[in-house]
Amino acid sequence: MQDDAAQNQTLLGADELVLNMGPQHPSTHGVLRVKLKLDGERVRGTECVIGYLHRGVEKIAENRTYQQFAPYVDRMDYVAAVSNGLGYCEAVEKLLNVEAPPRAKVIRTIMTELQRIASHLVWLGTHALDIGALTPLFYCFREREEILKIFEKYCGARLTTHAFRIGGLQYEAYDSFEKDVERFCKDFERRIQEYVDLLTGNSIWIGRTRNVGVLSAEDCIALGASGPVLRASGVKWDLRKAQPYAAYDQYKFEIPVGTNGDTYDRYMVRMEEMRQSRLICLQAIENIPAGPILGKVGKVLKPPAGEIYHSIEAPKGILGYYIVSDGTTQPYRVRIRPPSFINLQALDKMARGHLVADVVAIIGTLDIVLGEVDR
Amino acid sequence: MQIPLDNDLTKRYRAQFGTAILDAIEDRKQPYLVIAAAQLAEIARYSRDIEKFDLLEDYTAVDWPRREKRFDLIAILYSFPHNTRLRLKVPLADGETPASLVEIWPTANWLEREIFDMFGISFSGHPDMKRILLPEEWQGHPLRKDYDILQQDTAWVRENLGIESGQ
Amino acid sequence: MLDKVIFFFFAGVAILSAGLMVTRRNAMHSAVFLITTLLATAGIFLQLRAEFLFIAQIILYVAGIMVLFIFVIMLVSLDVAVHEMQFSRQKWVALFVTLALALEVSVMLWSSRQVPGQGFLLPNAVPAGKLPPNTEALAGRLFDAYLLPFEIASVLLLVAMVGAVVMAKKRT
Amino acid sequence: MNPIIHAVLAFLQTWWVELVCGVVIVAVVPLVAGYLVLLERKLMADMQARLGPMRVGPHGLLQPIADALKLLIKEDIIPDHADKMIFWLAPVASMTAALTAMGGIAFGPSFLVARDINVGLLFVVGVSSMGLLGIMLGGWASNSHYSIMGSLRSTAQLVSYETAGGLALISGLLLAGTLKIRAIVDAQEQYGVWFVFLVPVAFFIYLVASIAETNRAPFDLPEAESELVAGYMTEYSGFRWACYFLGEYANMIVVGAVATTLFLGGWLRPFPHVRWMNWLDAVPAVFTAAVGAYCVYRAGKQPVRVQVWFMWGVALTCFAVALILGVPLLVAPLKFMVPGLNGAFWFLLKISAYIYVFMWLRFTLPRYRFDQLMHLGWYILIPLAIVNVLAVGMAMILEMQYGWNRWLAMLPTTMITLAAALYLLYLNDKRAAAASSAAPPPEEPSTGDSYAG
Repeated sequence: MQDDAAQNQTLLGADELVLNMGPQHPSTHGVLRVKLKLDGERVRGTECVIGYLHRGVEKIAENRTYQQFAPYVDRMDYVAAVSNGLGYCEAVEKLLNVEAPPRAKVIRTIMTELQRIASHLVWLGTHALDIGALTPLFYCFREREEILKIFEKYCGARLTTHAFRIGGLQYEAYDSFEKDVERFCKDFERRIQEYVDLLTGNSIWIGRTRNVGVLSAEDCIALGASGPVLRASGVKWDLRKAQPYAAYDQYKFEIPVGTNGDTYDRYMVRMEEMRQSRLICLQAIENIPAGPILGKVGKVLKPPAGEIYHSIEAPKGILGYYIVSDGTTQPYRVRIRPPSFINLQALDKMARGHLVADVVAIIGTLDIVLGEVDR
Repeated sequence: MQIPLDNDLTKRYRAQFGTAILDAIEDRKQPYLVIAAAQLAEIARYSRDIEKFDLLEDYTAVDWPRREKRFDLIAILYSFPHNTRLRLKVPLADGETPASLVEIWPTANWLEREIFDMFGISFSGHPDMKRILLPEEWQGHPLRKDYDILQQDTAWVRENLGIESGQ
Repeated sequence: MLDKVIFFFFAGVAILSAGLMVTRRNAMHSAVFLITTLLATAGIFLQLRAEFLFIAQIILYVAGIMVLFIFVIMLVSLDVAVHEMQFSRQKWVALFVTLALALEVSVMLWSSRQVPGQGFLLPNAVPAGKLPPNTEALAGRLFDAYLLPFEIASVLLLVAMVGAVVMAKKRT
Repeated sequence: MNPIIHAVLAFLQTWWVELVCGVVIVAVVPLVAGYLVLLERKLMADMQARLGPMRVGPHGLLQPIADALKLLIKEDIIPDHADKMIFWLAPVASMTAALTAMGGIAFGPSFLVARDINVGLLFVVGVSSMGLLGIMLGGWASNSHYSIMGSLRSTAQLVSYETAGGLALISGLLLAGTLKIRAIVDAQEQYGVWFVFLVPVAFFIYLVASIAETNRAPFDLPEAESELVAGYMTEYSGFRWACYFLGEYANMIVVGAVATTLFLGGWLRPFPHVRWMNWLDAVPAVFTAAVGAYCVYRAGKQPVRVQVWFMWGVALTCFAVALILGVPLLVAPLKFMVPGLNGAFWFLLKISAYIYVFMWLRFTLPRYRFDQLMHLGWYILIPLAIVNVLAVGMAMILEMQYGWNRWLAMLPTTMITLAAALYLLYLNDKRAAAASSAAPPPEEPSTGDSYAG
């Protein structure tokens, strides 16, 4: 636009308007508050005010045993609790120097990929709603419901599952687990097509997302943005491939990448990720190895003094756990690298120069969960 | 499980920075360097530009109140070309102000603010050094081991109820 | 009888809100009273069976020009304007001009009373049923007898519009 | 007798029909608007694989009444530093404009609300556009950033799209040659074809413009909930808010009625002149009877006795309406009532279809961004509408001066306009392509992908 030329001068010399978006706003995905500096409707700067949902998870960890803390991580990214649990369990296993048995690893992989689909479905529904499409939300939640039903059958909980235990699994997969997962995956192919029909070719959708919130690969890396945001900028990098954990090294899947790093590319990347997750699940249920589900861990966990950093590819990006042990039953320090928190930092760079409506689209495309941003 | 580390990487770092590299250790197959706070910015820049640790994956701190230098700053670096990680550990005394890494990795902006919020470590050269998760008027820094919630509690009670202490 | 009641009602509203429009300090209130004046005038047009004028008044003035007025007032920060002197030194000039105009109109009306058929032309009232449909009548006049002035006026407006666009474009 | 009483009586004698109609509009339109909301929610629920309101009354049929009651007794909040007078005035202005505009609509050959004034259609369009004032003033008076942004958007949007919509109406009016509502429909009867088939482009432009004028998705930017919370209505609650809502839904009916009158043949049944299609006259009666029969069928399946009764009530109402519609068909002395009753039925059916399209689009499409909206209005719709007016004018000359067949004359018109539309879309694409190439080209990722699996 022309006003790039007159960067410090607003149109018609009018005053800059400071608009408080949130913490009570329909599309800041919780309690995010963004202060927008506006020239008319054009954004000249943003400032995020966060912490409304801060619960001091890292402090709580210092007063819990390793097992006691596990359910707390579910409450960070509450739409992807299984992934959080996987990261934590694997980090503590590394700290203890034990490994989960193969059967546990495969079931973990299936659960985590289902969770990735569920998380992306929440993203797609709310993102579309932010841009004004009302209907995809309900379609997405319809499919997510099927996944949550599988979780419920598996561990009794739907949202904050606490599905895994340090060293493996607590619960054996229920009888028709494979069948349920397979049925969902078979059905899901057709469902994705419904979203594609509603959105992908829609010229309003394309107009609202193309060239909106562009992040180049350099920007992404400098700002630490990871996950689909990074991949949409053309970096073909995924921790599941780069440093495989759980049972990911056994399965074939593609890493979808974008080219422009705009909102549309991020949309396409996440859509493709859902398809790939579906493929991983289908491969995994074909051959779940028999055997024990819990490795050799004692009732009392006392990792030797030292520290560990372990990160996984959560639906939103790199989810890392840095755990310091002082040799007691309680962690000395747990640091969680929250992907949403770090991705949210890119908001300012992405939103500058766009319109208010685009800010909403950009918050949506970053796929943040405030529980994780604030911890 | 900690064993001293002496591979090519550490050799290069030692050659470059000499005594600023205080120690190099491998813990559970994950390497880390203990470095002097004074040289933090130079080492960070070198890590990014020469050693290609282009992603600052995480930046945090640990409090060891009984140590002489009570804080450890922990920077977790990841290299896309080499697919490896390296941790930088910076021992800090209370009140020391390490150089900000925002110039080198913009992602450090919020991470440093979080460290300030939780540990009270202030970074020199940070563009906007203020609390991020906790309210501006919060008393104390929660992730310090000697943090006491009563500080905040008393302040709140004094301000809102007009009495000296709620305890 | 009732016609008169309705007429005086509209006329009263028009004059009252015109007065309020001039005296309000808040520009937005002034605009609202101006709208009321225009609507009341439109009501008088309707009573005169000048339906086209009535709807033109509403579409052009109320829904067109006044909308733009309000649009501008919304963009201007009002807090400044409220505290400024509303009646500047032009007060006396304005009073004089108003009085002169009033005098002129009354002389005209008065003289037309004196000499029938001269001065101000007051046609006799036609029964409502025999009025020609005034949209068509107006169109006939505009595109027939007064085609040239009409076209000149439209060219003038076009020039003004182009000028406005050029001026707006120049800034960037 | 007292002259004043005499005058009042004389006034009532001449104008009682209009007065009664006015009262009926004010009484009925809120109810209709309420049920439109319910209908919208039900349709939305159906398209989104859920049930919608189900709690209040059978299938939620009493929901609008509950909503209205709730809104009436809700606390009426006026924000601090709001301009009280204008805050109070604005929703009333918005609602009044919409309701007054309803007065100009003819719901059938014998259901003309106002006398058929000779600027009929212009009256409806002009008065309904006054509703914008309510929106602007309300947003300004609320003393809130979201509200004022909503009003500013609304103003810009309505001014732009009213231009396009007005030009599209002119294309239709050229064919009709009159502004009188009854005469417009009569003209379509004489032509033997709805104007939508003669000037399809104009109808399409009016459809788009009318969606924008009523602030409906995908043009609902003034109240875009995910951006501006509720736009100009953000600070309104309770009954004032209901006034705005009423205005919006009444406006939907108004634009539906305008489109129906001008483009969809008003109260004419399909093929009004084709003799062998006369069986269509029976459709209204049969249709309502069928709805009633379905209600009877459903009544047996209702779980609660109240609901069974309710369904029977609805069914009986339907049968009664069917009877009223059907008896004149069969009884010769009452034949004169057929056009009136059936006309009203067809008119309402067409309005419903028009509003259904509105709702359908709302559930399906994402929202435009403001610059895209303005672009669509000024770069595509308005030029297209102007081209269309010129082309229709040419066709009229061909027909009147050179005696061309009407269809033959209209063919080049439509071709010209469609060509113009294609050209405008091509320009639009080119502009979009230029914009995307002006944006920084996607850089090669500094880090290759050789390291990842």
